[in-house]
Amino acid sequence: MSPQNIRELRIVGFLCNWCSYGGADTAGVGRFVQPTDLRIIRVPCSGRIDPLFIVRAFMNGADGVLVSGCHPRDCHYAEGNFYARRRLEMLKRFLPITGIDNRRFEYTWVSASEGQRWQHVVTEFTRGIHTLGPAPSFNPVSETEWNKLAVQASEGQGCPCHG
Amino acid sequence: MKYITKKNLLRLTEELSSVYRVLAPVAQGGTVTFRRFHPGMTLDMHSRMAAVSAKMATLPQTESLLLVQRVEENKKPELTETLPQGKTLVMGARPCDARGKLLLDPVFITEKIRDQHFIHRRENSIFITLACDQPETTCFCHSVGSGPADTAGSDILLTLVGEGYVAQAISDQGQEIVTHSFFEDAQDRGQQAQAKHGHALELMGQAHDYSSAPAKILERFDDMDFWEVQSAKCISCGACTYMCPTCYCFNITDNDLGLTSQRIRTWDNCMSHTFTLEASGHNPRPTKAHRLKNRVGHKFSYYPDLYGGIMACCGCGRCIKQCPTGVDIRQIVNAAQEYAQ
Amino acid sequence: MSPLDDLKTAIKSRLGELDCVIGWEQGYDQLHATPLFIRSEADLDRLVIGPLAVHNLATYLPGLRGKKVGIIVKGCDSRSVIQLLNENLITRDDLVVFGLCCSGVVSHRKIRAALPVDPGFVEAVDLSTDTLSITASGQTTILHMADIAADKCQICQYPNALIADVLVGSPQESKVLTTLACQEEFEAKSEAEKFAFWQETMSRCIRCYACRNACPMCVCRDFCISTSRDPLWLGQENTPGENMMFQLIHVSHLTGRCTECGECERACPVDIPLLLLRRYMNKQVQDVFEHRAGTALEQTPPLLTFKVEEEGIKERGW
Amino acid sequence: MRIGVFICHCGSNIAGTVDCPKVAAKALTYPDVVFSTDTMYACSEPGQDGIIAAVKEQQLDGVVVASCTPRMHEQTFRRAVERAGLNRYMFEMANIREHVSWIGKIMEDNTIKAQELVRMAVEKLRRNRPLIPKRFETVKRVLVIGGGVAGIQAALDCADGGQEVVLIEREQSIGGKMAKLDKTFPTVDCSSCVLGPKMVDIAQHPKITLYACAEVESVGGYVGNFHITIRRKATYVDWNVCNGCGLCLEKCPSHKHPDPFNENLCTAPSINIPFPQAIPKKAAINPQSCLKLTQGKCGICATVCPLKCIDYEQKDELVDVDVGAVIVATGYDLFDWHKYPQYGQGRYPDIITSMQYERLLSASGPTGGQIKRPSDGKEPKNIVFIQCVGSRDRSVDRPYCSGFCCMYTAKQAILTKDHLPDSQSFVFYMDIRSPGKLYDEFTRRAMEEYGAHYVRGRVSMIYPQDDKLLVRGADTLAGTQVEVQADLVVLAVGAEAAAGAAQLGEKLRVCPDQYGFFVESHPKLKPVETNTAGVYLAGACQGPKDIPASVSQGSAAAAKVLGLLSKKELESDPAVARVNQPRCVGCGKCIQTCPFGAIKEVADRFGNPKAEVIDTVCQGCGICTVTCPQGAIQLEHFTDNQILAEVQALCPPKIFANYE
Amino acid sequence: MAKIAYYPGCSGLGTSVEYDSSTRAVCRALQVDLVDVEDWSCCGSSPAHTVNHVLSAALSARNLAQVEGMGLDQVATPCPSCLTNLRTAAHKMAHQDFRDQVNALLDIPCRTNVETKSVLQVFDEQVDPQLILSKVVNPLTGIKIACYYGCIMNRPPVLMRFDDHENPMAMDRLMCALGAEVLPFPLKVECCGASYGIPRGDIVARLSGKLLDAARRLGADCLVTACPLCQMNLDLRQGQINRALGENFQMPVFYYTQLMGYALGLDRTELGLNKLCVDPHRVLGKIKQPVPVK
Repeated sequence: MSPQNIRELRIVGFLCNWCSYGGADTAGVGRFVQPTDLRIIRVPCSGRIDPLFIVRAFMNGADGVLVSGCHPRDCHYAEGNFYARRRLEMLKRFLPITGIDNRRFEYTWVSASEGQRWQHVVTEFTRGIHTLGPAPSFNPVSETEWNKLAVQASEGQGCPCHG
Repeated sequence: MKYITKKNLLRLTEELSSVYRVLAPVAQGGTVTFRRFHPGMTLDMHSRMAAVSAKMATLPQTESLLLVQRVEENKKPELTETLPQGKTLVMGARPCDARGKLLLDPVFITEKIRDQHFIHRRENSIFITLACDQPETTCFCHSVGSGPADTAGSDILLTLVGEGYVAQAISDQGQEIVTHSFFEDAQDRGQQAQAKHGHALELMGQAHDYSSAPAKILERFDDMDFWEVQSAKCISCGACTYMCPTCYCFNITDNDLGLTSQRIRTWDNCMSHTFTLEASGHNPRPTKAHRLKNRVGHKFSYYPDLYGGIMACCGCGRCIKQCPTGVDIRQIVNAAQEYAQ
Repeated sequence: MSPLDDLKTAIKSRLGELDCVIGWEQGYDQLHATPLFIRSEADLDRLVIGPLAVHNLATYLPGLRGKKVGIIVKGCDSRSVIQLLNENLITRDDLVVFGLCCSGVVSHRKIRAALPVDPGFVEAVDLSTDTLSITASGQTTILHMADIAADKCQICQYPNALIADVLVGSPQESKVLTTLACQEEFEAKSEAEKFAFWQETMSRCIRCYACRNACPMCVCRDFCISTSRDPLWLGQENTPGENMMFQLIHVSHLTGRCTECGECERACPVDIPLLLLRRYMNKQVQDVFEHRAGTALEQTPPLLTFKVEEEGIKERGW
Repeated sequence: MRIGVFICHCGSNIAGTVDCPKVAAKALTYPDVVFSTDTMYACSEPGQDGIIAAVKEQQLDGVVVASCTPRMHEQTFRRAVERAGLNRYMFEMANIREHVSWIGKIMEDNTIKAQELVRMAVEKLRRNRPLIPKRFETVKRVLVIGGGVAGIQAALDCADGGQEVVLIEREQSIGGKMAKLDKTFPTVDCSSCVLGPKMVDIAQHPKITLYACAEVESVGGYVGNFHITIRRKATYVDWNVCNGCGLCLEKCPSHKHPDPFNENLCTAPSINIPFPQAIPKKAAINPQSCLKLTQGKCGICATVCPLKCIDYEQKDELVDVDVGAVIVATGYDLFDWHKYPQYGQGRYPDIITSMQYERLLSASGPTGGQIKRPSDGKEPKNIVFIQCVGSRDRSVDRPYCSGFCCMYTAKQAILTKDHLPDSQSFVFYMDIRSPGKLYDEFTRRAMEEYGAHYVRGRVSMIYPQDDKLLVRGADTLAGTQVEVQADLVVLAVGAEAAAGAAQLGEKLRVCPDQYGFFVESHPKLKPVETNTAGVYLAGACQGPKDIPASVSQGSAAAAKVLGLLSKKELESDPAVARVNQPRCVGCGKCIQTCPFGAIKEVADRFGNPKAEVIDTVCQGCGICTVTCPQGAIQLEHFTDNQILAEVQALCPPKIFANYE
Repeated sequence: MAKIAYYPGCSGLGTSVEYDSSTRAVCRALQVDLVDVEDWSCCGSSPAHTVNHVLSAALSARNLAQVEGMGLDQVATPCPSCLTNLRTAAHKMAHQDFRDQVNALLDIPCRTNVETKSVLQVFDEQVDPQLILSKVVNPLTGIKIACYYGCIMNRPPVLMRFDDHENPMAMDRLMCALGAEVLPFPLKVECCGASYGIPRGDIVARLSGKLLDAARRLGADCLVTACPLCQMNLDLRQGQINRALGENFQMPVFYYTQLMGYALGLDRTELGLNKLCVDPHRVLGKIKQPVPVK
């Protein structure tokens, strides 16, 4: 199947300026063809990435979020990716309780020279998101959905402990 | 006087929901709130007083005022006013909910200002109210000019008698509804209803006299020590204001979303620091003491001063019952009233 | 002497040096307690402790910074005090901690659920060691404490105050049970079910922020990012999505800091089971960092530090 | 706000797979965009002029250029908008080349993607605000780390340019690897005659302070204001007094310790001056072998020293210096050939490294310039040189070419013939790499005039036979196996990152590459800069280099430093964190996590604790912004609102006409 | 020590019967408990894998399965060829696909949890050196030895994972312990010509001749080997080599187990010294008789 026939999904990338953004540039310079779904937001450091940016993307309907920073020990700011690793790992582990499939979120490390690795990461991640399909919307998208939600809510079981 | 069985009331509500946007007390996850009713839902009129009042019938928590959209062909943004549509019917309101609704009128409908969104909702809403047969320890409606069977603001007053309700039509619109075939003649159940109203009032005990409150609270206006003591256990959340049938403060926000933008109106909360936060960064009510003073003062002093002595409180007691730390507005007003120099 | 008398004696001896001591008194009816700010010996007479004294008073401490304050804490509350100290949000020198050995508090939500009709008109309440009897609307119901104990008490690992200048009562044993069946049941649901659950549940949230303001660790208070325009994290519109977003902000900011006192859930006027989220996050924090907030002084919250090699984190290769 | 959008074709680089006019047209529908156009080369002079003209004609207050990566031309366009009278931060770039046109093949998809990236840039720009850099003074002093030829050149150039220089060297003398060499290629001139005067210049230059036996202990501060602590290792000799007379060397009874300067071919006394031309020419005691320091007896040197400068109690000393810039010239190490089992792993004494051979050739070496093989001191007749020992070999994790081995092997073959006219050299090589002025001619001379026998192939094993070494290898040109009976085998060992480079890199925040060499800022356009402002690279620490390349880079780094310090004041990047003080609750979490110590606690006018950013120290990473729960500390140019606007541009929230 | 399965290999029953018998004798003396693999068959030896990898592996795998059936997890073989085949089979069968193909050919599937070792490796790793020293009754004092391991005993290293593949030392250490003077033989792992003995005698003459020459130049009295094929090329063909190269080598070529047995004072008939083509007695005569302890 040619890519045109697959509807693009919404994948947001957060990349640190020094390593991974450069890695994505290197992939471009090397003409390493990648799926077109991903849109990259450039931040100075993976330590700048608030896990809530990712949450916000999901709540607004992103189908996948990919974060990439410098390899541990290689952070331009010495420690940013160490903090990022903890924050992002906690987010990754937390997502399932909210009902968001945590395979929709990945974080990894790509250096500025790893163009091919970037191609591989993007390709694999995009393929994974397409396997999962579009993410469900938290807010109902139509009047009918609103109504359905209201009825379900009135029947909702609440906390399993308390009725 | 008419009578309708519980079963028929549900059927009636279902029928009405095709004509009206029906709001009714619905149970979910251990609580009861007013929600949009759809056929298939069950009513929960009695297990408890709904945690959230029926205020949203005339003042929804969020409403769209304007939409601004950009389209490709035309560079200029298009602006649309989004006025509310349709009619609303509140099923199973309590008398305090209905009375609370009336207290918003002088604010939104004045000679100078006529709030179109509010007026549309106000004119297109019907309240079918359930008289209370049992007060709660937090109830004090009889002290603010109302009572467990107050008909003010209602179109129909229901009173639980046996496995159904005695229905008293209050307004013309109410009268029209009770002509529906689900209603039968109340016969002697009318008297039973009257007796219930009396009994409920009796249980509430002696009403408190708030007539001195406006002046006494104003006396304490500059006494921040007094307010700091009174507000010590307040945690500045918005539970009281959002539950309250008479709190009407709102916020207007422009959501700049680039291609489409929206102006919305949402409930505001005078307990919040941002309530009177000014653009300069200055805040005339920087502490929770200032803010609680404003809330109590507004309800029991400033509002009655403006609008003929009526308290901006319907005595439903939700603010007491739902307060996470049990702040009791009655105690605060009492303290001001009884303050010894 | 009863623990209450011990406590009163202890407070009396320290009251002079303090601006106030925070405790509890009876609230609007016999079933409800409410926080009490003791400023004089006369106030002290109204002090109550016991299973109805549910509030975590540590919530007030950051707001009283700069004052000399005494506080009465249960075991769970003491964790919040420790965490606040660890985060430099309160000063130990300005604080006198009266610690309790706690045998558990009630859940008003469970009491309500256990009764056929909401106990709105409470006439009398009688407490014994194992039971609570409520007379409401002329009817008396006897409830067993075990059935109406708050969730946190059923799995309590820290019944005795972990930090105290004065400790009253006889030390209690921690509970054998460490996980709640309801939590496990919820976690076992499919992602689609959990997603739908939160959609439904968040549709009744009115975003009053009682959960936030009751939380002892929510120290931003007046400057919460949920109500600011710079930064603008949250829309003011009341939609399930924005309501959920707020909860996720809350949980995110509590990562490694939440002491699981349960005030958020208790404060919620529309009974949203917020602890499902927080307990889960706490479990992740414990699994990865072996960290439980507020259980020891001098702990660093795990997100404020790092290790070059993280034993707890298995990175996924590509 | 009035925003102008410029979509660059980049010739056909972008326009080949992106419909640029369509992207430009779409941009006109975006909020605040009043002007949009496509342009052939935005970065060219007419391209930049077009932007400037549009800013003026359309009264733009912000510009978006969609072209290549901002890592390439962000600075270019920032300067352009500045020329047009805008603040340089009122500019955003959308990367539609590396991230779009070059990686996607389908025009339709690429065009949509480019449109969205432009939209993101517009939304970000709408939330930008002009940022004004702070100005600060610089310390007019340079630290040069490493006293090899690159460091020497950099130090001299900086000092001649009028700056004070602190040069530190880990070893006892400066000179580095070059000081050990006999001759240099392709001129075959004497290495120490070339280098010696430069070393003397270092010692005599009034603006240069030299610390030998010294290492960097810690680094603080930032460009223009680094605070360096130097550890001066104990030499047990008071260098302020020692005049290098050498009497102690002669009398030292403990001289069994291998001499590192002579590549362990001979031994050295425990108190030593490594070579006659050493700078500084001062004696130092080797604490591992000195009898006095190891066993407490002896003390002869103290007795014989006419100046009484021996001090067995001397301790390491820490010296603090403030400098405005740092040049790293820490050089390289030689590959440890023992990783190759086929070369005997040290069992055969007559297999030596090229550097050892260099010492054998040198008149100041252990043999006085006579080529004598280590095993029996005989003059060798057949000498086998093996190239690429630790170069271009994945199996030992050294896939790179060390670059200079081909040349020095040719030099050594030539010198061998000069020294021993009857000798025969054999060179096993993979390829000859001799690009450089007169380089290829030089290797040809080795073959043609000096009769070195070049065999293209690798050596599979060396084993002794009688008193010779049998070298067996492949001749890939002849397609046969060859065996050579050698008297001496010289391994042309490659270069690898210097020991300790990684630790120094961490202190200076300079990243190592996968082999441990320091990474430059841009492989082509910024070969001496690093990603840490104010830190520059010179010589082989950045990658294997020969002498002229090291000297050039030393001069280049010096030029960069002189340029930097010639400014009266420096501008700090204003994209740093900023505290919104009313929002700050003074919890100090940002202070705790800042890797640079750039945030301090201050009191507001009510005495409440508040955070404050030291602009010039802040590096702009944004760790603090994420740490602060109330969003009180925001990284300028990457604020929460700016990033959220980008997220929302990609994932717009649903809008409802009715929320009930 | 736990029981170890013993795989003698076909040479052990034929051309290198003295290697087999001396190995068994030495093992017995050093308390290495060998149990013969029941119903063992050909390992596939050198040529099978040139035809079919799966069939070749199946030949070895059958033997490994037999060992598994005996409830043992180690099998030792004196022959480096057998060692190579058995280990290669197990190595390749680590891949599920390959294992399935092989097992499809076998009656009893091979689970590949048996480790194959050379007897030399067993001596090196599992026998206490003190035990060997204590058992030496005829120290080999006075003879100079060149240890020759052959080209496949330690190679490829990824497969064998024993000793240094370019400069193995296990046999050197063993001979040293027995009192011999072990010379640094540089051609320890060089090829002897291997199976070219039949088709290309000239190659064997050149390659083995080089080994003999290197040993002689070093001053060795004899060569010690661990491989039946190497031993045959160097010993049986020494006359051919002498003729082809115009040399006059008189270099005895021992199996290392023979010298071990000699030093340990084992029954000479089990050591099969009389099977060697180049007479070893002149060399053995150089061994200094131990001075009786008074």
